[in-house]
Amino acid sequence: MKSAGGYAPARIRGHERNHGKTVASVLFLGGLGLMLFELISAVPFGSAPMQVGQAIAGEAFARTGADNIVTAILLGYRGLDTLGEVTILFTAAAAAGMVLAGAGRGEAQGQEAGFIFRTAAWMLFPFLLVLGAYIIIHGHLTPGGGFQGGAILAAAFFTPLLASPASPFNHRVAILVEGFAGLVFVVIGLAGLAKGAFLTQLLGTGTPGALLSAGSLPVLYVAIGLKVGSELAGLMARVFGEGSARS
Amino acid sequence: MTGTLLYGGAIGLVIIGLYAIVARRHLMRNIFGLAVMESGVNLLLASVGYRPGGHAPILVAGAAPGPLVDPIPQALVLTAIVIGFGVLALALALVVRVRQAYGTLDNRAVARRLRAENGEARS
Amino acid sequence: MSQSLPAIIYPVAIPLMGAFLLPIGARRMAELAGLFGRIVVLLSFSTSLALAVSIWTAGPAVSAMGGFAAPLGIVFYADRLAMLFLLALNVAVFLFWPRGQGAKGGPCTLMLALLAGGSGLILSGDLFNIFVFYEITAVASYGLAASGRTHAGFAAALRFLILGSVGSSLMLIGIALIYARTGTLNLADLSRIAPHALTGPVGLAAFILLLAGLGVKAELVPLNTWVPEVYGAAPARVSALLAGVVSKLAMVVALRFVVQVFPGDGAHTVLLVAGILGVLAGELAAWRAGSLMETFSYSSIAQLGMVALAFSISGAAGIAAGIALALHHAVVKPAFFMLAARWRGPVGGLAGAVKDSPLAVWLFVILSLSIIGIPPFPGFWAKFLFLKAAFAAPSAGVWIAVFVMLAGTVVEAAYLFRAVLVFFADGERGGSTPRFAFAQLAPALGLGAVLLAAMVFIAPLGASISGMADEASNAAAMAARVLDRGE
Amino acid sequence: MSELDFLFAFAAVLIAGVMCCGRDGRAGWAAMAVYGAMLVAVMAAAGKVAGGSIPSALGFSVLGHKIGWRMDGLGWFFSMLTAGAAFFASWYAAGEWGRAQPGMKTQHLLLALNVAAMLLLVNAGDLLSLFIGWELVSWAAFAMMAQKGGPAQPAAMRYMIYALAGAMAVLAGIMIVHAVTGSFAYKDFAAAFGAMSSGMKWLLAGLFAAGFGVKMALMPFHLWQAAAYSETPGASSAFLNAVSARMGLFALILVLVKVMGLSALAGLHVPLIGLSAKGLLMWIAAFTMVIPTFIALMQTDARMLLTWHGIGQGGYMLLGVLVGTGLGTAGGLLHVFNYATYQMALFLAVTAVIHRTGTSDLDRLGGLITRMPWTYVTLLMGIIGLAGLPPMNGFVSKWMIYRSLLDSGSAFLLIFAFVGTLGTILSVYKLIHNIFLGRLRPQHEGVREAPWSMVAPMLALGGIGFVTGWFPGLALNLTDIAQAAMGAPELPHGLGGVATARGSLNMIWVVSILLVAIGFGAIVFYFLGNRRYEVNQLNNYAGGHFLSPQVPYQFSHEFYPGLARVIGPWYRGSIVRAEQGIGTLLDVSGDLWRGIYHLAWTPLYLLAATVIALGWAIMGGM
Repeated sequence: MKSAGGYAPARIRGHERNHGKTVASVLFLGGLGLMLFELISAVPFGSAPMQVGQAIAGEAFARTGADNIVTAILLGYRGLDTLGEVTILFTAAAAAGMVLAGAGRGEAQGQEAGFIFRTAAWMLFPFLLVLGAYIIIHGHLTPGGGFQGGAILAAAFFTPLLASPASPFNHRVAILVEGFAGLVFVVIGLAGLAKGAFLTQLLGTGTPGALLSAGSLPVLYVAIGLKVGSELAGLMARVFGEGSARS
Repeated sequence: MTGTLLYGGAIGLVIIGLYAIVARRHLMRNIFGLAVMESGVNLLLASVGYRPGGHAPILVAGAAPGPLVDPIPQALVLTAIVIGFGVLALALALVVRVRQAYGTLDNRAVARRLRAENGEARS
Repeated sequence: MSQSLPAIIYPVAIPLMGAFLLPIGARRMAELAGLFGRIVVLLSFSTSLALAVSIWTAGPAVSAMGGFAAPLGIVFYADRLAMLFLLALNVAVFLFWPRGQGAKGGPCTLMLALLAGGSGLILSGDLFNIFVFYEITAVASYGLAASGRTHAGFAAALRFLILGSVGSSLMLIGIALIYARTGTLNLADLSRIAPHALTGPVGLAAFILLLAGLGVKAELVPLNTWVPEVYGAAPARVSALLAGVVSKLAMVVALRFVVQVFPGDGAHTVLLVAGILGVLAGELAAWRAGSLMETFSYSSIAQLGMVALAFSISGAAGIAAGIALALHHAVVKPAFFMLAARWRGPVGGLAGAVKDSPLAVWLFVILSLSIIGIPPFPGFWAKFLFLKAAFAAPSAGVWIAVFVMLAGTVVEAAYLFRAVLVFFADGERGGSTPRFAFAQLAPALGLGAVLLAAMVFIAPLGASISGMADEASNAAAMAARVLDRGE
Repeated sequence: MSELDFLFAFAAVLIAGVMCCGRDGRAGWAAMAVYGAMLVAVMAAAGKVAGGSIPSALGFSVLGHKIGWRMDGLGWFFSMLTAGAAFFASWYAAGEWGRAQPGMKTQHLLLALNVAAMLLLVNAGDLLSLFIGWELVSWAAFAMMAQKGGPAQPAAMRYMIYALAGAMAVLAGIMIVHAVTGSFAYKDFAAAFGAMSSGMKWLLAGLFAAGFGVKMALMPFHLWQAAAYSETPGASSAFLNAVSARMGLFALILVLVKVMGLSALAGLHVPLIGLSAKGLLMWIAAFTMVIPTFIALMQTDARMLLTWHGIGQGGYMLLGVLVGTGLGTAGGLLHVFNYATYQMALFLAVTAVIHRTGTSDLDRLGGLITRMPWTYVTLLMGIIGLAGLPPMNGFVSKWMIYRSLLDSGSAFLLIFAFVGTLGTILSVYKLIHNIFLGRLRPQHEGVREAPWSMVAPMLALGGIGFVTGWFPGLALNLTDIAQAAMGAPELPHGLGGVATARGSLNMIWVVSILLVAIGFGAIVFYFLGNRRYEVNQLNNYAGGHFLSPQVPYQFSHEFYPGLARVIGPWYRGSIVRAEQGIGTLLDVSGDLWRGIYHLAWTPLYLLAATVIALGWAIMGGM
């Protein structure tokens, strides 16, 4: 009926509605909403006990040397969570790559964008790159960090792809970067074993507020930034059209 | 008041997202619902960390400017957002494939075709 | 009191590094990727084994990540129970390592990610960290479910993903609730705070929300609608792995929650009801299933229902029974899946299979006898432990559970031996059923050998399981090990 | 090594031997020799078990429980029956019959496995080893039944479902006992039983009676047995008929009579009816005697007819044991022994007929008396025993059971027993008439007598039945040992029978007088008034009409049409419908659950379950 890559407008066959299901859903959802609200209201807004949070806020700077306590938590206290989320992103990218391999290219993506977009995309590229790098490097000092910066890096690479889908996206480089960045994270963590435990701070805390402070946290953030950037870019390039990698 | 609004909004987002997942048959809408629901959950998580009069948990020159909000939920939310993004990307990749395979994204039709292919015909 | 063992991170770190490295080489040398992955798994297994030996001799180990002590940072807590399932996961990943298909090492990468995620899940002692590792495991499972790259595989994986993500979101709401009430995420810390902070409906509701997430993986009714779809569509090795071990990991995490954070009756009742429904639903649906694959999908729902029933009995006896049931199922069900993968299609078409593949049929018989629970086989002793624990703490719910389980056993025997009799029926068309290549049968035979070995060594096995359960049921001691370390 | 260890060792050696060289033509003789050796070993142990019990070295400790085996008088009695039945079955199968069978190695192996399992069961030293033996016996029998394939499979399947349901009841009972007493030992159970609440007593008695009753096909659970046993190949079927169903009786005796005690059961009252648990069980036994016997009457297949009788005879045994007096217990146990001899003889005879004619359909046989005389003699001896008439041993045991019922004042039960015997006599006449009497079928004209390898064990069994009918004391010596182990009152007896204060039976006189009378009759018939002349069985004519071979002049089908109309409604009884109902319920609920998994709205279930659970948590917690 349709070719393998056919993207005819998606329509649900048969417009009959299952009213019973809708009614049941609405009733259950209403119930769930009320109950969740009831449950969460048991802790009045702003009055949650802040035991661990308070303790961390008190000692985080002294222990890690990071001005941004959220960063201290993300890379220090809960560094393993961060490694985990990077892994999830990596796993999702690997899975999406596997799923989409050989999917062929949709005709919808084949069209070039307008001149303005194409030009702007290439002009934006260096600025986005620099911005991303800045945000990553200052993650331990200011709001921001590896994820935010990585997303901007990815945008830098992805915007040109949106503008002209025919332009090549080098998945090999992306994979290389994400692989080694992940490796660096784990290796830094394992190096921490020498000083006691996984992900123990390696370098000294340094001068407060200086760019080169907070021990190994900035290094981790650079790894995360590179990894997230390459993963996001690779993922989006894949979802957008696997075909471009082969052409 | 702010609290009620925030909590109510967060839960409202969860409910809206769930509605799109539960009551709608279009798989793409289900995935949008997932995204909405996740934002709701993240909002809820972030609001839990609020402290009256608290500042952002960033020290200026190594000292706190006053009471801070709980930094942990913020870190958690950051993690949860990225996790949600990864899952969403995988879902979209699968949607592309399902659409190619079956020519439809009607959940019911997909489920029917799926069972037929699994050989789960009524014995 | 407890040893500090920073090396406990290796079972997570090694497969993780492998996963990161594998795609780099896989593009060029697709054949080597599989070999590399296996080496990584072996490495991870041997490290886990060494760690397990140390934990067996020196007692549970604790490691605070980054040197941030317990309530503040993330803690890994490894006792014998955790090491047991860690080893099981490693062995299962090695046994069911993907073969043949896969785009450029994709399934291999996902397998390593699953191993890393599952190991973290079982070792972690922090609520949110458990969520993160749970999600790694989940995303890897979604990907693996689609790794057959069939139409049905994609569709099943997508439906699985939607269901699983809804569950995960609810779980996250549960975590938010707990954090809002207690201000901590550490399980050991929670076990001290929970008795006064997580009382009443909020505590129970939080547990229900957590279970709504975990239950998707743990195949609890009614969160398990993905089971027949995914197991039918995914490669058999993936089904074997998911049903055999990954579902148990979620169950063990649920057990940790019950023991450490929600020791009240409410949580036990929730598990009990879920277990009763699981056994009912699984056995009855399997009775009417059309193919072996479908039968075993439903049967695994029933088996996990039994594990939930066992865990719903408070105290060490119930936990011991649950561990035994879970372990037994982890050996038997993957072997069943490997057999069913070759014997696809309606059962009636397998008449005379005993002539074509006698070894497989006899293995099927032995596995069936064990899973039904016929005395000399280990399955009997697992059910025996369950009944012993159940009758030691009788209540109306437990009586119902026992009745449902015993009746379910009869139904289970009926549908399994319905198939066995078909195998032994004289098919008028001899040689019409699929034969097994040795490589296809090898993992199943290996598991069969493990089962028979367990039968021989049932006494020491039972003793060590009960020791494990004693250790895992004592929340106060666990909390003390994690928190009062005098560092 | 004790005698019991020798028995286990023999069984193990046999299994190994059959596995490695069971295909050999001489395997049957070798197996027979081993069973014979087992029988000798059992007999040699008689003196030891009479006063105590024999321990076994076999045993292990698992999950904190010690499991062991030990032979007491009761186990000894049933071990002897098992070894004996296996001896005759393998003797029968060793010769021509076995060579004609496909897959004889499997049959040898399954027989050996069954014997081993039964030995493990009847010599179990505690409740846990009892259950292990119980399951082994069930599954070994299942394999034996299913082995033939074809129509045997659904029958075996049905048996398996019943047996496993029963086993689960037993398991539940055992685990409850363990929860109460903290051990699996019989003596702890016996000690604790008296102090239990009456609800608990009822529960345990019900679970054990139902679970063990399944195996001996007690009344509501009787549907499986006939079809399953009669589809099993001949020699194995004879073995199953003779001893396998008796394992249920053994376990009932062990747990209900020996451990719980009849007096405790008699003290359990059913509200409103005024019946005790013991009385209830006796009435179940009574109905098991009568209804299956009349169902047997309706059968048109010789094997089905005999197996339905087997169910009915089980009722007599249980009834006798439940009376509880020395006479009743001895009668019940003696009936177990006697039944094993004549039922096996009957089954082997029918198998011989099948071997020669290819059928056991009573509507397709007839007139074989001239072709297979020795088989006829065996069958005649067998049915006399089954009907409970002198001079065969079945008379002795039934007399003792009647007598004990009379002594204990159970008049209604006695009437039931008589009615059952009446049905037996009617149906065994049908059996012998439709096979051996009447007109020979043309297609059976060339039929020869079965070979001696088959006839000899048949006649030997018939001979044992005759000898123990003439000198019942021989068999009563055996039941004495079991009776002592049960703790039942002793029964004084001599070689010729029993002598109690309220009446005695001396079979030596009875049989001798009967033989003399028969001798006189023979003299009169053959020498004084012999007016008979011989005609060819096919050369008949009646009422002036010459009949073609295609139209039989003598009809053997619809043998008891009038009775059949009366019995019909029982045959299609409510129990069959109940069984179908459960099956349908299972199917429907299975489809329902499967249907739930087949709907597309999967997340809605998650939502609904979460909302319901949360609602419960909030409502319950407030």
